[in-house]
This record gives sequence, C-alpha cells and structure tokens, in this order.
Amino acid sequence: MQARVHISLKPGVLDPQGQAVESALKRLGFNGVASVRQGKVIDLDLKATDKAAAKAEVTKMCESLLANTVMESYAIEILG
Amino acid sequence: MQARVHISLKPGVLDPQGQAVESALKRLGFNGVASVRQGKVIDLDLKATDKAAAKAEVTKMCESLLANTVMESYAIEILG
Amino acid sequence: MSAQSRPNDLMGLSPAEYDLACSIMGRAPNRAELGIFAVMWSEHCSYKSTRRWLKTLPTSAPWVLQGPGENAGAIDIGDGLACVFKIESHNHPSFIEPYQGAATGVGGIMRDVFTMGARPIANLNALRFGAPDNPKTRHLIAGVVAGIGGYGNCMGVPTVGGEVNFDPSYNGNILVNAMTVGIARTDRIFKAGAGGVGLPVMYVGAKTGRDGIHGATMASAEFGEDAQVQRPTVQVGDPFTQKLLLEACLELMATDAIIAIQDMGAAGLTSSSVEMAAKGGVGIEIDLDRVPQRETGMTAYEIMLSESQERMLMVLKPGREDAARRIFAKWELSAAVIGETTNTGRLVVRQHGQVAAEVPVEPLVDQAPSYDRPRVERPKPAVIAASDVPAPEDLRATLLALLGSPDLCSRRWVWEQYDSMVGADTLAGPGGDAALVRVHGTRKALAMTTDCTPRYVAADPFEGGRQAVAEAWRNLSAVGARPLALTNNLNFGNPERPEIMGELVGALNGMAEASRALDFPVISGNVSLYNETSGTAILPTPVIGGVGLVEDYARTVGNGLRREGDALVLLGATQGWLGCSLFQRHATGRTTGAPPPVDLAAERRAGEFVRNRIAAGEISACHDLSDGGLLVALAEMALAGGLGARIEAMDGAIPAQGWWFGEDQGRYLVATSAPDTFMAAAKAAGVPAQKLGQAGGASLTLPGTKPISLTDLRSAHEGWFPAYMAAR
Amino acid sequence: MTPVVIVFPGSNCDRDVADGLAAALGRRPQMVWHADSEIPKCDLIVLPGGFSYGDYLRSGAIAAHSPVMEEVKRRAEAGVPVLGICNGFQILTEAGLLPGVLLRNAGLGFVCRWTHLRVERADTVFTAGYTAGQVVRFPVAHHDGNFFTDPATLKRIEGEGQVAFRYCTASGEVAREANPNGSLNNIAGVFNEQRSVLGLMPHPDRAFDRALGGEDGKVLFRTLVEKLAA
Ligand SMILES: Nc1ncnc2c1ncn2[C@@H]1O[C@H](COP(=O)(O)OP(=O)(O)O)[C@@H](O)[C@H]1O
Ligand SMILES: [Mg+2]
Repeated sequence: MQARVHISLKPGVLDPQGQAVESALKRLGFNGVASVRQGKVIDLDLKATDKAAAKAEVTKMCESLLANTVMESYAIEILG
Repeated sequence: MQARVHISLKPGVLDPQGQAVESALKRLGFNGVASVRQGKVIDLDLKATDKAAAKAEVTKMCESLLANTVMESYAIEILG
Repeated sequence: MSAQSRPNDLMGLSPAEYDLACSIMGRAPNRAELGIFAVMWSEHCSYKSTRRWLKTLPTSAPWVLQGPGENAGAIDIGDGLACVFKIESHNHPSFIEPYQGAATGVGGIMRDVFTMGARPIANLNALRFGAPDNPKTRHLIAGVVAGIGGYGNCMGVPTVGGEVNFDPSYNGNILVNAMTVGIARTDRIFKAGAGGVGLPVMYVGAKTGRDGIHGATMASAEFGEDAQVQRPTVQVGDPFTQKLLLEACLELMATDAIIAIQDMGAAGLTSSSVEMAAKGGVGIEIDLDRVPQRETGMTAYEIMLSESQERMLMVLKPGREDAARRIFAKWELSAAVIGETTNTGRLVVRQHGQVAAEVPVEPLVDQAPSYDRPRVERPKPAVIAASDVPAPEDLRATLLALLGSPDLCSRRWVWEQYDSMVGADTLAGPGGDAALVRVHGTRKALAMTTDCTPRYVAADPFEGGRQAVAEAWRNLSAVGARPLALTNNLNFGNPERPEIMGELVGALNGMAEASRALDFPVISGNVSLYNETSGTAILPTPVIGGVGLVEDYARTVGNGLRREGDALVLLGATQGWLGCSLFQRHATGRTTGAPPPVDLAAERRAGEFVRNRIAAGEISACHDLSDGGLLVALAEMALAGGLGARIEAMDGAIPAQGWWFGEDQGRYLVATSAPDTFMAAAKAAGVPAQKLGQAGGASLTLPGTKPISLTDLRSAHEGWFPAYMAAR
Repeated sequence: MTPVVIVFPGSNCDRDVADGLAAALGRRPQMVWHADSEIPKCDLIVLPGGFSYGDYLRSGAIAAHSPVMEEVKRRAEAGVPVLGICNGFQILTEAGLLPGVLLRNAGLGFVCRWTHLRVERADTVFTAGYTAGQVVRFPVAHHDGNFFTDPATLKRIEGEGQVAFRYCTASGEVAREANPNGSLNNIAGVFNEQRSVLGLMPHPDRAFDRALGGEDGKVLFRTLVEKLAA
C-alpha cells in the first residue's frame, strides 16, 4: 500500500525557501506568481493492506517523527 | 489560481534523506515500512485565471528553475 | 489596586508588578501597553533576579572599550582594532525545535556583534544535553548541531570551538549557548543610544510576522509537562537574509549615516525602541502602518512583540535616509522610516491613525523591578582523599573506557558539521585548548574558548565559579595567548527557589573573584533562568567564554605531540584530587565530595610562565589538564599529534588513581626540547615542574603496564559519538 | 593576466579566493556583482564558494539564473577559462556548463574536513602545476557535494578524461573510506569537454598558507597566473 504525506509549514511560519523561490521566479520574468510556499512530500511504501490501519500508522509516524507539529502541519493520502 | 508542483528524485537516483527517514521509522518500531522516498512540493499562488495557461506557465517554471531534470522529475496539479 | 480590577492574564507580570505599571501609566495599560511592560520586565530583558549581583562583577581594565550594557562588549587589540564579543542562550527554543531554535540562537548573537559595527570572525557554542540514554537526546543533538552549522555556515562565519556535555539534569531542558567574536575599528563602534530629537528611525531587514510572540517571557518561565502544547510559534531563521543584513549594515556603517543602531532580538520592536530611547534620553514615536509586514491584520500588540528574526532598528542623521535606502535596496532588504525621536520622553506607537500605545520610557526602564531574592547556601561538601576512591585494576582499560566515554570522547562528529575554515584565517579550529583565528591581514590572532564544569559548580558553586573562569583563562594561556576578557552565560534553575538563588550568587561571587585575580574582566553576558522541568533544575551552568590575544601567530602552539624525543614536563602542583572527578564517576558511578580548589595566585604564575615560554619558542606542544587528569591529557596530546610517549616518573607519595586521573587545577603538560633550561626557568618563576618522560613511538608506555597503542586509543576516542548518533 | 571573481549575495569565499589569486598575481582581482550583466575583459572567471542565494531550492540553482550567468556562459563558450569552487561548482552544473549534479551528501550532514585528492590529469590550464596521479590536500566544506549523473554521462566523462580530481587516501588510493560525501567514482572535480571549465568541491582557496594547514592550493592559482599570462 502506498501512502503520501504532505508536510507544509503552518500559516504564518516564515518560509525562507518559498520566498527565495518566489523572488527567483519573478526575476526570471514569471510575473504571474503571487506567492510561493515550499513543503516536503514523503512517499511511503507500506506492508499494510488495510486502508484504515495504514492511515492510523502513518498518522503515528507523522506525530512522532515526520512532522514537527510546532511549526508544520501534515496531510496524509492513502493511494492504495 | 493555485498550482502544486511535486518534485521527486528520478528512480535510480540515491535518496539519502528518504533512506534516513526509513531507518529512523524502523528504529521507532514502524516495521511495516517497506521503503521511503522524499520529495519537494511547491505551492504556487498564480494570478492566471485560465487552467491551461496556468499549466503552461508552471511547466516553464519547472523546466527553467524548479526542477533539475538531470535528477528530478516533476508533476503539476492545477488546483483551481 | 484591587484584585478584581486586574485583568486575568497579566502576561507573566506579578500582581504587584502590574500595579506598579498602572501607577507609572496613571491608568490601566491597554493590551499592547501591558505587553510592553510584560516583556520589558521579564527576567530575560530586565534581569530582575540578577541585576544587583551582576553589578558586583569586575568589568574594567585599561583595554576594555565597552563593558556590559551594550549589545556586546569590546576590547582594544591594538592597531586601531577592537574585538567585540558576547555569548547568548537559546535553551528553550532549542528544546522545542532543535534545528530552528539553535539556528536562530546563532543568528541572534551574530546580530548583537555586528550591531556594534564588528564583522563576526568566529562562532563558538556551549551545549549541554541530557543523558545519552534519554530517548530524546539523539534527536536534540542532531537538530541542534545541524541548526548551528546551518546558520553559521551560510553566514560565512567559521564555527571554531565550543563544548558538549551530557547530564540527566538536562533531559528536559538542554542548553544551547552561542558566542560570537567580531572585529571592528575602535573609532567606529556603534551603540544603541539615540542621542537627539527629530531624528528619523529606520527599520531594516526582514519583514515582520507573528513569530515567537512572547519569546522573552517564555525564556523566563519554567517548563511544565505541557510545554509541548503551550509553546508559541517557533521562529524560523533565514541565514541568507541575515548575510545580506550583515553586509548591508557594514556598508552603511562605513558612512556617517548612523547615529544609533539596535538589533531586534528578544521582545523585538519593543525592546529595541525602548532601549534606544532610554539610552539616548529621548522619546520615540513609531507608526506601525509603516513597518514592513509579511502577514496581514497584525495587531499593535503582535507587531510590537513579534520576534521575527533578521531585523534592525537604526536612528539616522536627517537627510541620510536615501543613502541608507539605496544600500538596503542593493541587498534586496526592506527598509522604511517608521518614526522619529521626540522630546516627550515617551514611546508612542500609532496604528491606523490612532495611538495604540503610549508609555513613558524612563520609568519603564528605571523602575523595572529588581529583586533581592532569598537564598540559601548549601553546606560545603567534604574533601575526599584519593585513597578513598578505589584504584583502577587495569590502567589501560580504564584509560580506554574514559577516552571512549560520552564525557571525554572526541567531538569530531559535531564539529565536522561546522564550517570551521571559511574566511581562511582559522589557524587552529576545533579540537585544541583554544581556537586561534587570525586578525585578517596581520600577524595577530585571537584565541577563544568556552568553559564550564557544571558538576563542580553543583558541588560547590563558589569554587565551581572560580574554576570556570580559571579554566577559560588556562585554555587561552595554553595556546600562548594573553587572556584579555570574558563573557558569561549564567544558566540556572528557578531563582524563586532559595537554593537556586544560593547557587547563582555563589557562582557569581566565585567568578568575580577569579576574574579579578586573573585580570580577566567581564565585558558582556547573558542570564538564562528557570531552566527546570517539573521542578527539577539543571546543574548550575555558568558558561565562560574567554578571548585572548597573540601578537604573532607564529608564536603559538597546539596540543599535539609532534617532535620525537621532546621531554614531557608537568607544570603545577599535583595532589591527586579525585572529588567530583570523572575517574570517580567511572569507578563509583557517582561524583561526590568537594571539587578541586583553584589557587588563583599559582594559576596566574603557571599561566604567565607557559605563555612566556611559548613566546620564547621553548615549547613544542602544550595542553592544560582538566577533565580526566594527567593520563587523559597525555593521551589527547598523543592522538592530536599522532605521536606516542613514554612516561618514566610517577609521584610515589600519591595513590596511582590520584596521580593519573586527579583533576588538580592550574596544571599544564608541555613538550620541550630543552628540559634543563626549562626546569630551571620554572623554578625561578615559582612554578612546580616535574619531568615525566618523553615523546616518541606509536603508543603510550607507562610504568608497569603494557604499551597502549595509538590505534587503540584512537578507536576508543573517535568511536563513541558516531556510533551513538548512527543508532538514531 | 586579468581574473574576475563573481560575487553572489550569499558568496562567502569571495575574499578567500581573491586572496589566493592576489598572492599568485601580485594584485587584487576584480570583483563583479551578480546583478551586473556585463563582465569586464578578462581571461579567467572564478565562481567562489558560499551560499549564493541561501542555496534554497537546490544549491546553486537560483544563482545559475542570475543576470551575470548569461555573460559567464557566453565567455565560457568563447573559451575563457572558468573555475567554480564548491558553491561555484554547484552553480556551474546548474547552469549546464558542467555535467552532473551535486546531491545532498550521503551522510546527510554538512562536512568540513581536510581531504586528499588525486590529480587525474596535469595537461590543463588549471592543473599543469601538478603531476598526474599526484596526491594533494584541500579541505572540503559542503552539504551538497555528492556528485551524481546518469550512467551514460558518467561513462562519457570518464571516457573523455573529464574527471579532474578524485577523493583518495593519503597514499593515493581511491577508496570508499576516503569519500566524504558519497560522490560517484569518488569524483571531487570535473572539467567540461574542452577542459576550459573546472568545477570542484574541495577548496584550493583554503590551502594556500601553511599556517592554515597546507599550501597545495597555491599551485593551482600560481599555475593559472603563469599559463594565462603566456
Ligand atoms: N551574566 C552577565 N554578565 C555580564 N553582563 C551581562 C550578563 N548578562 C547580561 N549582561 C549584559 O547585559 C546587557 C543586556 O543583555 P541582553 O539583554 O542579553 O542583550 P541583548 O538584548 O543584546 O541580547 C548586555 O550588555 C549583556 O552583555
Ligand atoms: Mg542585542
């Protein structure tokens, strides 16, 4: 079973990477860019075969390791 | 218009970050993890109002800056 | 004022403090005003528990240009140059988010130094972690080390030294103390006082967001079990922006545009504007609508208390605004005139055309609370005889175990993650007694070190305070530098507990005595209190950051044995002191008894002697004796130089364990090719000296044991850290 | 000989490299700001180490698109030698002037230490002062120095002799334990096909003074000055 975790900075937390990309894009002439935020995506290949169990397990992984919930939020997608 | 770009390492490219996450998860007792790959996600807020135009623009951004196609592939989602 | 009329949330002020704020205001403060009082009167900004004690530290010497009271201290190093330095803690944020907490700590202290007009030339860091077997320790080490490197490396400032200790008392409260050393021209040192009225106040650097609001008050509160839940937004550092800020500020400082400058650190715009006004004896008026913001809808309270990083406040000469704007635009940084100095003596904050806060500056600063908190001194521990600690059965095994222990093993895993060489002036990076960084383009070098032995301070705060200062002084002397001044970071528990206050005052008194006796004044520092988790305090940890000067860097030495046949001489008196020693812990599992006392007069004699002999070129390697005593020092010298040694002499009057592992103070082990003249000189200088043997071979040969190969020593010494971290 | 050093906003070895060149040349090289689209007449362009634009996104990626790089590419195509050290190497790969990419170090952490390098060929304007197979010592200090490319490209650059330096042991053995970052075939530096562009992760600019621990880097700067003066 495949799971995908999106980790993004919570709103309001400074995102220097996103800012740097935003100004680089603007310098390159992409003037249609209003704002950029950068996050991480973690693709997991799981042995679990049950969707709900997989989701529960990945949630635990996020809480204990993958995200620091002080500044990051996460979203889990079970791709099946 | 919101666009999301997923940037992931091409198959065959070593992913030390993913590997480190994988072994950390295993050490924490998550034995159901078969493999982990880590990628980037870039969320763009665009002024464009047309989906096709937005997609074309973001493709250009990916080719010129956001991805290094020697090692990375990208996927674009226009979220509307 | 009656309890009913006080708001529920006093933002950390005590009821009495709140009432005082009301009487200063002549009315109840609004939310923004209360926030201003709360941060300015927090422990972090007001030093209310320590102010009266800090005043007792010696702070002057002919070479001191700036003592405590500005963003950093400064000393004269000749040729029209000043060395500017300070240490600062970022303990709580680093526990919550180790990477960002440590990174922004490093960013903050560098800002303090370049605010003074100095280009940072080196960083150091003093770290304390919990027990290695605590489940959080690895993760915290990994994050903190990466964060320190991440920020310093990107700024292009070499990280050249520091220390790492482990103790269970830091399990829930690690210490991350960062020190920066910089160089300025003596005639271009910048200060915070905004002298003059009607002058433009300019904001420069990164935009303001809702980062770390109330960080200053958090740094002044104890951690409870719910720390994970209650924490405020973490500050994220942007070292790239700060690199730009550094270059832009130095470029502007080279002109005559700046009258005063103050970084926005703890308590952000509030403390920077209040400090500039108070030091300049003026009022200040700012319009928050003009503050560059990266979020919308921020309240006055939020803007005033935001701890967004990489920002500065400056008072400019009228008419120089455009020149400043041009420089900041070149570096792609925000710059905006947000107000001006006034003759009202008040801080007036406007937003949306209305007065959002108005506070009289002088009483806010001068009437800040200062407490003489009750304190108790702990009884002095008994002195333990060396013979009361069991002798090692196997010297070789004991040495290997000590060298391979978390306390004494190599910190290479840590410092290889720091760029210690950027700038091409690092003459001696991590791994020596003190780091040496060349003053660019000259023959001069600055020596720098951080030191503290918390187990000594815990056993006897006064002796431990003296020892920390003496050890820093000794480390500088050991490379051949003349120690000039120190900065200190007082990391203690909750000062409202009399035994903690007793520790703090004891340590401070000890520090004061030692710095006076060694002519080693205190020019800057920082206090971090409430380092407790659920009522258990950390070991008292007054970290000393010392700086010394070498006139000609050719006349310095390292601690590695390099010359076959050189005689090894032990300087200083050995009694075999095992109380509170690492050997005692190894042998018995505990440290008890009195820590080794420091004889400050003997310390000074030995240090001056060593320095003179190094300058005379008579010493080829030198190492001070500290944790683990003589045998550990000898092994470290052998490993550093890749050359073994044979020891023949041993003092028969001292039990073997005391001789090899005693932590008697004021001692050095040196290698010299002319032992006879050297011994005679030591005698003339009144410094005890004993010839022990000579350098050579690929192992350590000690009386009565099989040779211990350097290969075995090295794998013990280098093995622990990487193996421990790999098990993450 | 007229070298220029390109300065990006986050460069931090620009002074180190300028000092190295100045010691060999007897005068300071000219510094060119990244936002300039003109480069004065010169016969060597150096891209120094540092964190050009904070190294956000990917090391060197944003810098590779700065205004000055268009001109650097034109000059390189016209045959002007270009030297990229550390972040400069990363920029050159991102700009397409050198093959491959520099991935995150295999150990994940930043690594700063002295390394031994084997000089692969001595018939270039950069390396003529060394002998082929010679072992030199330069420090590395980087987070992304793990040289990677697809197998076909690797085969090509090996076949064409485009490898400039390899991490090795003190005795010159190209061994795994001598590799600080996991780079393919222990590659520490590569040339373009014409061998007029060199990128390397280790810092010759930190190895030109015995007081700093070594001076093997001096030779590289001195050779450039001699060769290009001729
Ligand atoms: N333990 C100490 N010993 C001497 N001076 C100290 C100590 N703690 C703080 N100081 C001095 O008090 C002043 C204010 O410190 P601090 O608020 O930490 O500065 P900043 O706001 O620049 O971070 C500084 O000049 C600092 O050097
Ligand atoms: Mg300050």
